[in-house]
Amino acid sequence: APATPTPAPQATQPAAGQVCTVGFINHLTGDAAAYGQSMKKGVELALDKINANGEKIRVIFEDDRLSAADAQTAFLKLVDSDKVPVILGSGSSTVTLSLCPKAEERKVVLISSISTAPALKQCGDYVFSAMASDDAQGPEWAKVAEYLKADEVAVMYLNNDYGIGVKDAFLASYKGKVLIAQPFELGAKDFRTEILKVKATNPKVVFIVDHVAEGSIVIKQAAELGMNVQWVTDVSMVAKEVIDLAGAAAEGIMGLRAGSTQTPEYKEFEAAFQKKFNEPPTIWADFSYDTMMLVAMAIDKYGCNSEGIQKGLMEVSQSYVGPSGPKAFNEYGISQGVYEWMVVKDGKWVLYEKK
Amino acid sequence: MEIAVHLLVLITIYGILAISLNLMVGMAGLFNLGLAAFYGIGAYTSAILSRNFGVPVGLSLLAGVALAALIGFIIGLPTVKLVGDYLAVVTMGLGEITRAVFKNWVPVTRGPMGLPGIPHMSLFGFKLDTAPFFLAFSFLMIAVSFILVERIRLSPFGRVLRGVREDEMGAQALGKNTYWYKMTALVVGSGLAGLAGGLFAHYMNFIDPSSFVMWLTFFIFLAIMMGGLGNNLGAVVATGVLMVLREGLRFAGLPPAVAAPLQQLIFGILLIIMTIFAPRGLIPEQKPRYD
Amino acid sequence: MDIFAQLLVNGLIAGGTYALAAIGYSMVYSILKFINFAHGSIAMVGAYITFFLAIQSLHLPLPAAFFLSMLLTALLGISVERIAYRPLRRAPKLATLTTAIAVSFVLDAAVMILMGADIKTFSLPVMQGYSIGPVLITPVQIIIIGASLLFMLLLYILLTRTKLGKAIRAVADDPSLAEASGINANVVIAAVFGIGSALAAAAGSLIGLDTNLQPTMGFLITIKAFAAVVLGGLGSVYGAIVGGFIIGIVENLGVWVIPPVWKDTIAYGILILVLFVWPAGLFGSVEEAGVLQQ
Amino acid sequence: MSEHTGETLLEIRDLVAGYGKIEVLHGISLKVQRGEIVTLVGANGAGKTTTLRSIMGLTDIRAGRIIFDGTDITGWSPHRVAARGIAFVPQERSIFPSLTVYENLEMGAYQLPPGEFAARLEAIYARFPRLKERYRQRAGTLSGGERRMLAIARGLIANPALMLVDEPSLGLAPKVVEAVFENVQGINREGTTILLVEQNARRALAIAHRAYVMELGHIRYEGTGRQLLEDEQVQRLYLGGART
Amino acid sequence: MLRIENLSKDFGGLRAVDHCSFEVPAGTIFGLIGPNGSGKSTIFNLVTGFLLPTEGEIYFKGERITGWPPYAVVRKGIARTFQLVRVFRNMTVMENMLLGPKHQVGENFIAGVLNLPAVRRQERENVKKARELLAMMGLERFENEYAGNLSYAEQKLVEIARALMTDPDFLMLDEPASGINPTLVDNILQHIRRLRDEQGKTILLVEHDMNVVMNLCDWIVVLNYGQKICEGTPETVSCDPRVIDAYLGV
Ligand SMILES: Nc1ncnc2c1ncn2[C@@H]1O[C@H](COP(=O)(O)OP(=O)(O)OP(=O)(O)O)[C@@H](O)[C@H]1O
Ligand SMILES: Nc1ncnc2c1ncn2[C@@H]1O[C@H](COP(=O)(O)OP(=O)(O)OP(=O)(O)O)[C@@H](O)[C@H]1O
Ligand SMILES: [Mg+2]
Ligand SMILES: [Mg+2]
Repeated sequence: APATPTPAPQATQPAAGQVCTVGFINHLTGDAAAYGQSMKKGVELALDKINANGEKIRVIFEDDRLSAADAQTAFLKLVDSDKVPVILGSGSSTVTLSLCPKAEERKVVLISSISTAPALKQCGDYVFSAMASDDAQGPEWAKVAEYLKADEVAVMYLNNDYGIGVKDAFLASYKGKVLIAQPFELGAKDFRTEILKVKATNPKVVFIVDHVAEGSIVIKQAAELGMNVQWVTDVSMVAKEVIDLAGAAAEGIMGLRAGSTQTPEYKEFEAAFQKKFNEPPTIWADFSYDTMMLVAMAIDKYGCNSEGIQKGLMEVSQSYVGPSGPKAFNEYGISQGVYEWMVVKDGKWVLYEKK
Repeated sequence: MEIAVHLLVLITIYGILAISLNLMVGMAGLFNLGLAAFYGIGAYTSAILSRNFGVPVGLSLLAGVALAALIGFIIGLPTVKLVGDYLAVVTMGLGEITRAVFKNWVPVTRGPMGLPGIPHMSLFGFKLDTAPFFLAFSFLMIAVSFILVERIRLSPFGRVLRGVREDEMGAQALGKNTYWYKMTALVVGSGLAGLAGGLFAHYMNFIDPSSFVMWLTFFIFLAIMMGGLGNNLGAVVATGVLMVLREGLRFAGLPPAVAAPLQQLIFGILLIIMTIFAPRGLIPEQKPRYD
Repeated sequence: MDIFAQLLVNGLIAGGTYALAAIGYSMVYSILKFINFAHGSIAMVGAYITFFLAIQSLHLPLPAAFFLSMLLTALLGISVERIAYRPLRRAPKLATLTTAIAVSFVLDAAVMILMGADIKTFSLPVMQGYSIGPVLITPVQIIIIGASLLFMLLLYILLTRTKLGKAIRAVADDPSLAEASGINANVVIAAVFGIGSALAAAAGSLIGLDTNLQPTMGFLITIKAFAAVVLGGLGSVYGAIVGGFIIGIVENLGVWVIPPVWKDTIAYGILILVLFVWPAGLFGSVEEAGVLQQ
Repeated sequence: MSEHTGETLLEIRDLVAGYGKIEVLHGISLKVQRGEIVTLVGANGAGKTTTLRSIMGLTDIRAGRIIFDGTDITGWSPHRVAARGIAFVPQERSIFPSLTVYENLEMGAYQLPPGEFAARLEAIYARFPRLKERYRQRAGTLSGGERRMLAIARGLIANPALMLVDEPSLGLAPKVVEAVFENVQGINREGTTILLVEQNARRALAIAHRAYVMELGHIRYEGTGRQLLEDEQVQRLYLGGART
Repeated sequence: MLRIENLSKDFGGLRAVDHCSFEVPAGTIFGLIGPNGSGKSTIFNLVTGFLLPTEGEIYFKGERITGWPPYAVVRKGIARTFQLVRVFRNMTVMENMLLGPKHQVGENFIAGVLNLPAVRRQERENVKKARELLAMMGLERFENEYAGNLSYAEQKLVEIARALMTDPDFLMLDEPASGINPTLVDNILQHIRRLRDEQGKTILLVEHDMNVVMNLCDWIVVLNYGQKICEGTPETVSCDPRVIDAYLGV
């Protein structure tokens, strides 16, 4: 579709008294609740803006408990009982994947903020993701490695779809030698042996893909075990939790950030988030904020129905730039990633300045 | 409403699990915390056979049942000698090991990525690709399981199982080979769990290791304890009650800020209250009458 | 060999927290003969209380927060027993198991509502550990090992040297006979829950200090402690301690040779093997093993 | 009636009690005077054990009063009753199986001032030398008869004002039965009042000052031990016909 | 019927049974007596496979059964009771009784689930027999009561009745009379005597009630500290000074 510039949503008039009900499915309890709840905050922040001049959109938040069966229940409840035309889909790629046949069958738009499994490409027209596939991060890592002139590195990865995806993409595009590719488990709290194994190969640079809960522990325990290396993280670890836990040990860690923190959009978002929740933006909140905004714009354009939203999303996204970056959906309904290199300096993630 | 059909399908599937667990725990006293593993074995077997090798779904379902039962048998050989909570922890361990296999045997199970595109259930060439059709089938399956386990309960065989549950040494003193009784219960129970797993796979058309976690085992446990240990009807009814309670709270219109954890909180409190008022379950084990 | 020493110490660190958590578990088991699946959640609440007192609101010195949290968590444990378990004292044991699972739902959800689902950290300064011989260890980790040993010693004295200790064993054996001998079983049971919960709070807080806090962290503690208790022999408090350390060490050594994705598998594998040789755990008695079968 | 016309130590008035919904005692009344041995006999399932358990507070009481030494103890929890000076030797589950013999005795002396235990222990060992031999053995592995000895010793060591003894001679060898009945009389002479349930009714009635006969949750007869022993009806129904 | 050769059992340092040998001839009522803790119940447990002997052999119906698991021993035609009652507490009295008979068709999984006519027929017969035995014990009114809700002696009677249900060739009773009302004891004794006289069954009895032992037994073995100190007819045994000294008292 040709890129037609879309006005910012706050500039449009609310449709005459119509409130559009939108669904949201994410892990709001259980092991991964931290991420789901955080994404919920991003949506809430977006809603404040969208509904500033009278309520236009109402969101119903449902819990998938990180389970395909429960996600299905939530999906059917939203579709049958609340009659939503669009669902802000789950953070988990597997849950999104499990919902995608149903979404296609019922013609309900499913838009995930951060599902990155390459398999999402096969889902169909109604399924979107606002984050680039895992295969995009790997080559970016390879660029970092090249820049650091690291001809041998170690890789640590989380043993789930995401971690494996990023690791494989990296291995495919990296030219140097991989000393060890060490997996570890989601939900564990003791990674000392894994770290010792990596340490034993004497790497100078370690690439790590992980969720913050586990990843921050890895960095801390590694420091305690005397491992002085240049860490390079994936996008999900560029979060304040890593610095909170690893403290001084976090100093100098590099990481990829999806989108950009330097843009005016992000700065505005950051301030608004701080004001509303009294804390700096939590992880993925910028992505869920953007998905909500995109959906709102699509509704504005073609009304509160799924075909319209589907069409609208493709169109409005082309020119949209939000705090998490530009979101143009490609033919698979997946945004392309831009990455920013970040580094921890004086206890903060800041833009890495290439020499 | 499709959600009602969906919940009913899940209730029939979990109901079969409850019946299976009731046979093992409620009737035979085999404290099996590895239920989710057998469920998963049934699901993965049937999914892989039908999806990757084009085996007709009815056959693959049977294969899942058979493999779950077989693994129940192998695992049972050394473990049914253990008693009470020791058996619990061993089966729990085996459950976790099985899940680790689902998760890490990537070439076969696709590991954490899960298996999408599992074929729909079909019977004699007739495809059960809508939820109501599937419900009819899964209802038939739960009916069959229910009748089977009820028959066991009412038979002299079931009586021996209860004796083993009450006092294994005592049953031995009456000349009962308690080992084989427990073994049979374990094998039949595992097979039923495998059946439930197969149904789940062909209903969801997608499975991944997160569907076979220990929480599911706990949930089914809650159901059979709430239903009245040893009572099959109670187990199924309680599964329904718990599912409706748990999912029904979605409709309660709780404040969105805390809705999801609040649902969990309320669910927990209701469970405590129900247990305190009916500690032997909604429908306690019935005394068999002899006339 | 250096690596081996380090792995062993790492195992001790993990094992210390498992063991602390397992003690309370085992005490409750020995007295009420049911698996308190809420124990890990109680440990989690203890960790959050410490966090709340030391970091989030009152900014108490960490040791003060730690001990205050043990006290408050003890009260929580006692209340849980009073509300959710005592009414079921005469009911089948599996009914109590139901409420225990329900209590863990409630505690997890309550903490999530009150404190949020996000990850909390104590943000203690991180430093490279001291070298002791070939081994690196941090002060917090020394405290973890030290505290677990200290609490175990105190517990040993309590159980063997005090009247309460003997009363605990009597109630564990036969509550109504203990009552008829003049022992107030309710007080004894409350004391057990108090002590067990305080130790759980200590374990939870130490894990929290070493890593981070999440409302769902209790489940892992429950599972590890359960395995430790069974490995040691149900109802044997000392067995639980040994079991905790064994699991910690075996996990850490095992991952050296086997991919860590099989980490839990190793722990369970060992557990299963041990049970085949000693069907009632290392220090348990076969006669008592069957009690949970209603 | 009895030579102990002194004060009433224990009085049960119209007691209705049972287990949960099941009512076992349908309104029984009895009295024990200070210094007496009172025996309760009756067929199996008559409610003898339930009566003793009710006094200890181990059943569900629906109606009636239990007065001990001037205090109404109805509905008290068992540990308070024990602290008030009543010891109970149950019929089943009368020992702590995983504790050693010595520890069992310690538990019996839970209410005793710490200093007195050692002296009482010596007295107990003198009465039951077998227990001294076995003092470190886990009580659960004792033979049936050894368990009974331990149970009686456990009750005795507390030096109670009133001892409730449920079938002391159960499973004991003839020689030991002799000794137990002598012991009961000895304890009684030293000032402990005793309420005794015994299936070996001839022996029990012979040493009892007074006795009650129970049947299906009611008291049927009451009298001195001798009176009941000679009563034909009682003989036929409860003493087992013509056997010696 | 049963032959014990040089049987010993150690518990830690304690020798509960000490090189004991005796033989129970078929068709007799055989008494085993001795002071408390002399090893009588231990011999019961050794014979039925609940304990493994430290030393010695056990033969039943001419076959060596040392080391067999309990169910296998019992299946050869033994029924036993326990000194500390052992009923299935959460099962009804009738269910307890019906667990008695061995080799029930319906205890086979397939036959049980199919509820074959043979199964139903056998059940009917067993129920009838159970009712008769319960009537003899005065337990009719408890047929549908949970066994755990019975008084001590009532449970004991259920256990004895259940042992009789099994129609064993060899019946082992551990203190059947203790705690039982004397009137009822008479009934039970008569029944046992009939079993021997009319059906030629063999009975091994442990009992402390001398009335019972002297009236009933054909032959008696006396144990002390795990050793056989004498054996003989009731008359000879009861006059033996060693027995009087160790067991009977004056
Ligand atoms: N826990 C219980 N629950 C329900 N009913 C019970 C329970 N215990 C005993 N009963 C019933 O109460 C009646 C009286 O029991 P109790 O134990 O008092 O009898 P008893 O006179 O001591 O008999 P025994 O000589 O057998 O010891 C019995 O018929 C029994 O069925
Ligand atoms: N498992 C065990 N561990 C240790 N000692 C045991 C064990 N079982 C029995 N004993 C001891 O062995 C001895 C013999 O016990 P047994 O039960 O055979 O005696 P009994 O002759 O049946 O006595 P009673 O007439 O008192 O029932 C007793 O002294 C007992 O303490
Ligand atoms: Mg009684
Ligand atoms: Mg004996």
